[in-house]
Amino acid sequence: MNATTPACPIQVAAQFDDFDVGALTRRLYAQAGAVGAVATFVGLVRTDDDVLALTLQHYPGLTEHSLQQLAAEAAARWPLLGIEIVHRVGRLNPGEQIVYVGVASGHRREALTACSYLADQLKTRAILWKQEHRPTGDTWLEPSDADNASVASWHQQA
Amino acid sequence: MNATTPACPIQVAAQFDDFDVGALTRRLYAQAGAVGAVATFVGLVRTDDDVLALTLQHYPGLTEHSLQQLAAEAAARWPLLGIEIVHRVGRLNPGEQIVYVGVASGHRREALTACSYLADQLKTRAILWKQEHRPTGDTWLEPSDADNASVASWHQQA
Amino acid sequence: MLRVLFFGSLAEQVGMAELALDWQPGWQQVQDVLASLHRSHPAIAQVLAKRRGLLIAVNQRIGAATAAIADQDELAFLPPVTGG
Amino acid sequence: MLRVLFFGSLAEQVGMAELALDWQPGWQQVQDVLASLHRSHPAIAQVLAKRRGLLIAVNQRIGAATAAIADQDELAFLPPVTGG
Repeated sequence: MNATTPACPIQVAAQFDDFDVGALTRRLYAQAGAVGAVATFVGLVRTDDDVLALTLQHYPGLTEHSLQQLAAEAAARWPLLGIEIVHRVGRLNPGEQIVYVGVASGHRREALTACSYLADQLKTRAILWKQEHRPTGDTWLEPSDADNASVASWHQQA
Repeated sequence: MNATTPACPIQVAAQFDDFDVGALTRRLYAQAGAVGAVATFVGLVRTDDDVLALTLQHYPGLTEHSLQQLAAEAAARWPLLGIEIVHRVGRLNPGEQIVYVGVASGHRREALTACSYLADQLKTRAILWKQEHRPTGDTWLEPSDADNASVASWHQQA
Repeated sequence: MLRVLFFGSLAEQVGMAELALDWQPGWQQVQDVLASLHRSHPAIAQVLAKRRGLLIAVNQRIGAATAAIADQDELAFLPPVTGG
Repeated sequence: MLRVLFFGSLAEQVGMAELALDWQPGWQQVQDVLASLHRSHPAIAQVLAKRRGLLIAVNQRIGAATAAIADQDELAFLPPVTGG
């Protein structure tokens, strides 16, 4: 960091506890006067096809490392002023928050693009395993073809 | 609205008071189980080129109507489950929140895209006038060429 | 009576944010009011004629110079907008 | 001792989330451990050989089958991940 390259603080967490979107978002305002845009994404549990709940399994240490790596990629690609990623683990019911991505930047385009990038990358590159619980049984999920295509599209844009 | 077309509630406001990003975002979770993604955008006042403050002027009635119209366009274009736009008016100091855009959808792509759309459209189509206060005097702003190009790009994608 | 409003930089250019005009029986469209302004308020009319990209609103709805106008209406002139 | 971890659907397929293996002096790389598993735990080795897209991690860092491994390390097998 020097006078011409503002810092991009990165904070990531994998946690059982719920998170406070307001507090996480306001933390991204810290570089007041430099931050002109904050884009956020929250994923929530849907009840598609009678899903009763999800269970997210993580690998403590490696999961956080994977989140940190995705954030570092975004910070290297766009001029950002802060990134927060919080991913919940454990059993989550419909309507519950799963993941928070927040990105601060000087301008809206970079914040919105980096936020989309991270939401896409999390689907296929966050070290997490997701199980759906339904009345008919439990199923482990894998990234969909669409998820893989979304991640591939960011390489084409590089 | 019928069984196969979930409602997309739209709420817009132009107000002098500050807003609570957490409360606005959580309001978008209302259709629990259907909402899988909420994307938000917050604009904040920067100190570019020694800006001391901004003043946003609105035209009560028409300003809200313009915000409502942009939200309705987004709801017609993507399968959304909720839109909130809050635009502040009056004098705002560096670091202060200017605008909130929040979009709920079943899936991340639609929420993120619609949120970007609205952030872009607000720059050139929200009925508001923005004045910068600097040590050297006051200047009324107009949309930049880049802002106009961003809005034009959404027509090409249509 | 017709209430005429000017916003943003336009208010500074015309030197006022608001103007009350006595209603003229011949007025049917916004352009009729503009024609009258050239006689009654030539300085304002000149500014309006020069500014590029002005929008017109009648009773808080965007319209054209051919929009209908009636006594007690609110007519507004809007310079280029920018929000966000 | 080598701690071996299995995650997600893989843990169900191998019937356990964790396995402790006595350290073998000949082990140098992950693939040496895999070769031993074919003799000591053939059912697990067969599952690992069949699963497509498994990732390997040594001490919580992704590596290849040729990654170095040492006594007291943690070796993990990861099926395809999905977050968000």
